[in-house]
Amino acid sequence: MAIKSLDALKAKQKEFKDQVSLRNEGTSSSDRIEVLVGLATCGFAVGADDTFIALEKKIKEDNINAKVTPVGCIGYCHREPTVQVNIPGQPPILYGDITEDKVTLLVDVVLKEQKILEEFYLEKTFDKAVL
Amino acid sequence: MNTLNIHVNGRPMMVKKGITVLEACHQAGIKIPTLCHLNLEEYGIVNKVASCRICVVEIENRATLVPSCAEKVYEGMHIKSDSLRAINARRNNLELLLSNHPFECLTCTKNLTCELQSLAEELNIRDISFTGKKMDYPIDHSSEAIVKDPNKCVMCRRCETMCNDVQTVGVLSGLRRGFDAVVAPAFNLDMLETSCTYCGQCVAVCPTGALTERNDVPRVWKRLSNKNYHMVVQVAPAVRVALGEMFGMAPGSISTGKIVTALRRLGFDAVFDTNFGADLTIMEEARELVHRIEEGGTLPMLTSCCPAWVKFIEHQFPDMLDVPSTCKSPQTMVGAIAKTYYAEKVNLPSKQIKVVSIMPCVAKKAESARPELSKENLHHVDYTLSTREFGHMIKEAGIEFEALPDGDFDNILGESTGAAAIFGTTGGVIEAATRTAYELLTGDPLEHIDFEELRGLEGVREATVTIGDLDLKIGIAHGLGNARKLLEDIKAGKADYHAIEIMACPGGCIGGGGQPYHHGDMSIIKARQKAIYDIDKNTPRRKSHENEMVLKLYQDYLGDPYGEKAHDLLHTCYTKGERI
Amino acid sequence: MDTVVKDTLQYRIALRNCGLINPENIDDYIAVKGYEALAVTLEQYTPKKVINIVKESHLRGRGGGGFPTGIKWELTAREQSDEKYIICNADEGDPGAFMDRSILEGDPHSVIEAMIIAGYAIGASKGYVYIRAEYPLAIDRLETAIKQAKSYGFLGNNIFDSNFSFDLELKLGAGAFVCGEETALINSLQGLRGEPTKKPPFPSVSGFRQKPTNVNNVETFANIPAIILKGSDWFNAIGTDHSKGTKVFALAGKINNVGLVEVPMGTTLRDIIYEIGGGIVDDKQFKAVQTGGPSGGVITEENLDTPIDYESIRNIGSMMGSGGMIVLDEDDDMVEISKFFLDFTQDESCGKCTPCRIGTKRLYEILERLTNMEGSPEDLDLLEELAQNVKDSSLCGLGQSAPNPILSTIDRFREEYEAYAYRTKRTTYAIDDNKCIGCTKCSRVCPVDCITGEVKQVHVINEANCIACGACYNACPVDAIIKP
Amino acid sequence: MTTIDLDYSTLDQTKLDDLTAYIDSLEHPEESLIHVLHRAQKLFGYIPYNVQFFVAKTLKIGAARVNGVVSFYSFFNEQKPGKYTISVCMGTACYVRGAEKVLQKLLEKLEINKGDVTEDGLFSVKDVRCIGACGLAPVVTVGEKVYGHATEDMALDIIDKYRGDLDGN
Repeated sequence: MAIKSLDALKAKQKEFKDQVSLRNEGTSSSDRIEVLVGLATCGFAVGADDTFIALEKKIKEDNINAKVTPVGCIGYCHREPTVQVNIPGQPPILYGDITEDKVTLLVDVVLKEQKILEEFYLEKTFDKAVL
Repeated sequence: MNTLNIHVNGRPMMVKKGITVLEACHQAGIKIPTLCHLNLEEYGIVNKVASCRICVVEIENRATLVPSCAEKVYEGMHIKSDSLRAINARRNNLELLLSNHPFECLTCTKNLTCELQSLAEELNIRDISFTGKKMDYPIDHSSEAIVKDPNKCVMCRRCETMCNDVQTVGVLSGLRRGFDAVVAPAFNLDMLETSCTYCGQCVAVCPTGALTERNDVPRVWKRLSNKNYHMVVQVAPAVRVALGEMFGMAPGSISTGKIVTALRRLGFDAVFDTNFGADLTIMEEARELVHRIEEGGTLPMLTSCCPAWVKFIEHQFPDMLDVPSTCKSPQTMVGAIAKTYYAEKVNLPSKQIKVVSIMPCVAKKAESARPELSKENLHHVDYTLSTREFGHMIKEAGIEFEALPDGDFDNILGESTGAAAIFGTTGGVIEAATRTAYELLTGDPLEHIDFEELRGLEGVREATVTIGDLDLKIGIAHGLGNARKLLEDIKAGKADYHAIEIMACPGGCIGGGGQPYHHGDMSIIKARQKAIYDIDKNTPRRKSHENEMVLKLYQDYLGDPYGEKAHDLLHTCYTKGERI
Repeated sequence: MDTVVKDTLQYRIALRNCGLINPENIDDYIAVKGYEALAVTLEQYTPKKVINIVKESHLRGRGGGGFPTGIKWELTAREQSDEKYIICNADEGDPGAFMDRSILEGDPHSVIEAMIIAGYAIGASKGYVYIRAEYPLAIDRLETAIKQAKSYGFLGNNIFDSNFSFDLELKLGAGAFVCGEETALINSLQGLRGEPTKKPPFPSVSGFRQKPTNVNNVETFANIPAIILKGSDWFNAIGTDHSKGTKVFALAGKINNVGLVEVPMGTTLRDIIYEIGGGIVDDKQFKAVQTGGPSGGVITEENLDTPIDYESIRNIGSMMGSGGMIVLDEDDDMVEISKFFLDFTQDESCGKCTPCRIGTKRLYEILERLTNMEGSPEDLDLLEELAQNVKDSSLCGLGQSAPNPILSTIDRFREEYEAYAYRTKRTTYAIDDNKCIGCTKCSRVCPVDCITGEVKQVHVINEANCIACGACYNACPVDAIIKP
Repeated sequence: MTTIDLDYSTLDQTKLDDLTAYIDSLEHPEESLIHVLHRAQKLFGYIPYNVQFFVAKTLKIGAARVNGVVSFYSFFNEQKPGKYTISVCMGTACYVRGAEKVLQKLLEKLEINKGDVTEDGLFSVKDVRCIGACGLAPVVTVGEKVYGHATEDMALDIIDKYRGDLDGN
């Protein structure tokens, strides 16, 4: 389905309004949680792919209304694997060092209890150009 | 605007648009040393890799130095050729090259003709600041024609340009990278194992001793010293118009008589002329052409005098081996006749006769060694020397070449016509064949002997010669890249020539890989060519079939031209090769 | 947890989507206004207008050269030719730089979009991404992205119903650093040895297949969609007088927060290293930061407060390069560091020109002589003279910048070179008499038993047997061991 | 006919067919030499001389040109690599964190030079340019497996581990 005009493109953009606002500010009209997992070379090198699989499994098992999305590298090589947890109504939070074995902890504490996991909390040190 | 205003070392000057900084400096009376640069513009060959960094100069407002050979002038350019920075860089780069070069000048084939050596002298190199690892590759002595010593390579890439762009043989390529980079055949194979044609154009342009012809002079001296052998020598048409250059004579000086005298003084028992073989070749080749035209044989017919070209078609177009004429080359014809007919005349067994050829060519060395160019296990030709090697023998013997009186070739295999003389230049063989074919086909005497339309230096030429009611279509190519174009046209059915002449070297044999180095000076090639046509013009007989000694040879010994005995002795066959 | 997004030093333009969108889903990109710049370009702008926007943004080549991108586009646009090409240089080769890979892995569509815009601007209908074969994941994601862009009609014929058509292909490199140089890259694209050729002629006049060709680097392209949508004024507001926008750096070495950072031009190294990078590992002493990879140099403490842009970084003796930033601490030996870089460049030299082929080898050999304690003071002069010549007379950027690591370190740390040249550099550990308390810990861990001393007496290292393993150094509780 | 083996008839015919089909599918075969070589290396694991010769023949270009390209690019192997290729990252980040020592330890233990294969054909060791795992510097990889924060001791363990792997098989 080719997109042939600026208007058609903008219409398409609108479909993802929630997704963008959830990732940027943590607001969404839905209450579904989204977890972004950094899956670039640096992440793969320390098992981010295992983290990703474990997250999907755990979320399914625990029947949580959440979606796991693979993304690129956010630049925090020293704390890979990194994940960003976007809970509707809360600011998005980055966690580092989330290897496979930390997945249960992350899901239980952050997704279920909606608490912050201090030990793995990563301070976001950048601002970005919003187009 | 065809002129530009520039400054060279502060001096304003007006120069032609499109010239290089090197040329501009030259016009300003400034000499800038070069090494990798090679300009054969009239052949369309310019080696402008700008890799040696010897010719660097400073250009105002340019952060780094600039290679003058490859940089074009522009309006308002300020060139500083004599800045300390440029001078230091040139010396520094030359020292770097020398730090990776074997110091074998005394015994190097290129001693005193080496461009690197001259440069070291010119730039006053006395100490080399750098020491370190040097290249250490085995020397390739595998072939009969060319010796490759990679340790003397300066990576100017001239040979690669010749082998790939000009000759399209594609044997040489840069291999590896960095300090280990070297120009070599695939997988660093020995030359013998490749499809090298031994055309010697790489040798002709190599600035150092990295690529040289195999030195056969010691073997010849050895045989000359052995009185058990009857030493026969022959001289190719292109040698006589170039050898003089090695003795300070002007390019294009004709030194046939001096050559004969020199050869006698060196101790040869019989001094023959390859031109005799050339006339003999025409007797066979013109008939073969007429035969192919009249009997519906394979057309076009390609000439087969040039061994590099023969090797080229064997390896590059192995499915087209029915197109070249089956005639042997003039040098091997002379060798074959010397060891049979002449041997009978002087009442000597063939094996007691040793034939030496003086050739403008490197590939002739390899040709002489081909097994099929022999009879009863004796090669027709035993030793082949290049023009350069011959010159060195004369020098070694202390002969003052310029002062020699003229001598005459020995009888039997010494007489030749003007048609044979022009074998030495592109277009010559086919002109000679046309002169004879004309009379063969029409039965009428040929009035206009000079076929101007077949002459010149253009890479590919074509002409139509009207012979009776036949329009004989002729194609000519010199340089193997041009030959490839013609062959591809034939293969594609696009060419409807009757006959094609191909010579591997640019200009033909006058520009051969074994000639005195012309260092890319086209005026030298032109002077040699003019001399060739002068010899033709001044020879009383100018058609091969009028050569009385050749006619006598048929009468006494061979029987009919293109007949059975002639086939046995004067024709050959070709072998399919691989392209490696 | 009051402020999650604080007032940050980093500002991300090129990396704006990295880590925030699914790179394998084009809709994720469209959601953040992906391909809108392309739509606007094709529907509203003439090629000339696009070039003007880029020119006015003052965006400069992020591959290291810093050449104004808009002018490069204009030079290629003004050539008359039946075919022109856009090439994306993704042959990131600096040891220690990986920003291009991260962009391609995290946000491939932004590069594709920019290439289409560039194609429209200069009149090219074909583009190539020349990418390192060592980046399989980036290759995968680019391939997926190209397929998706085709299915949405962003690549192919009549894009956005304009008459403009553009196609994109991936071309793999094969492990040659020199192919980052654009003429070498073009040769490699044509299936040849990646040897550079002399400029001029520039690729804008005669490049790929002898046609006008525009080559830009990944990070440069990644800036384009943002510039088109937000305008050149927005971009001009970021950065310094002569260098606008941001620069991505790959921060590595002896630093706590190793990673990718993107900061406005003009940020100081101190901020990058200490604020963003979290300072030096184990709180060791900062010694220098190496920037620009094998083409660059070192920057020392005294220049840490210089706002970094293309010019200032050159003035303090280094290079922007592609953005590798390696932090060195007190333990690093600067002569060894230059040797490391020269080993790299002499290995990566294509071998074409004399100064680079033989010169870098000789430079490396001199450094090897020095570090093997076989050098002499004359070697230092030779080193400097040769380095200057290689810089002056090499054919391409690789050779011209290969000596920079030497020239820069010899300028800042001459005493380290001299210690080798005069052979006064200690190669073994020693014990500080004043600090040693005679605890015997060092002698107990020494694997070759070369430390002797009575309990509570000053210990001594027998230098002849010391293998410089450093075990004693780590064991000493009072810092009495002196490093070589 | 030559001192080195260029005979490609001994190679796996299906792989050669694959390569030929790939070449036939290319719009600009000669220009795509590097891609053809990538394909060849994927098929054969490395690019021995006879494969290079086959490529030259199929592309109708000189073998020297092919060999010139293969030997220029470090990604292409002309020698058969070991069963396990141990790669040590030599990015600057890894270097300053001691990658050189790890590399030397590996070479010393296996008694080979960089790029060579152990006599038993098990291991080859090479240095590679930055693989982008700078956060884990120094990094060693064996196939897909990444070992971060590598030390000399770890290098020895890696060798033992893969030797053991083989014993287990």
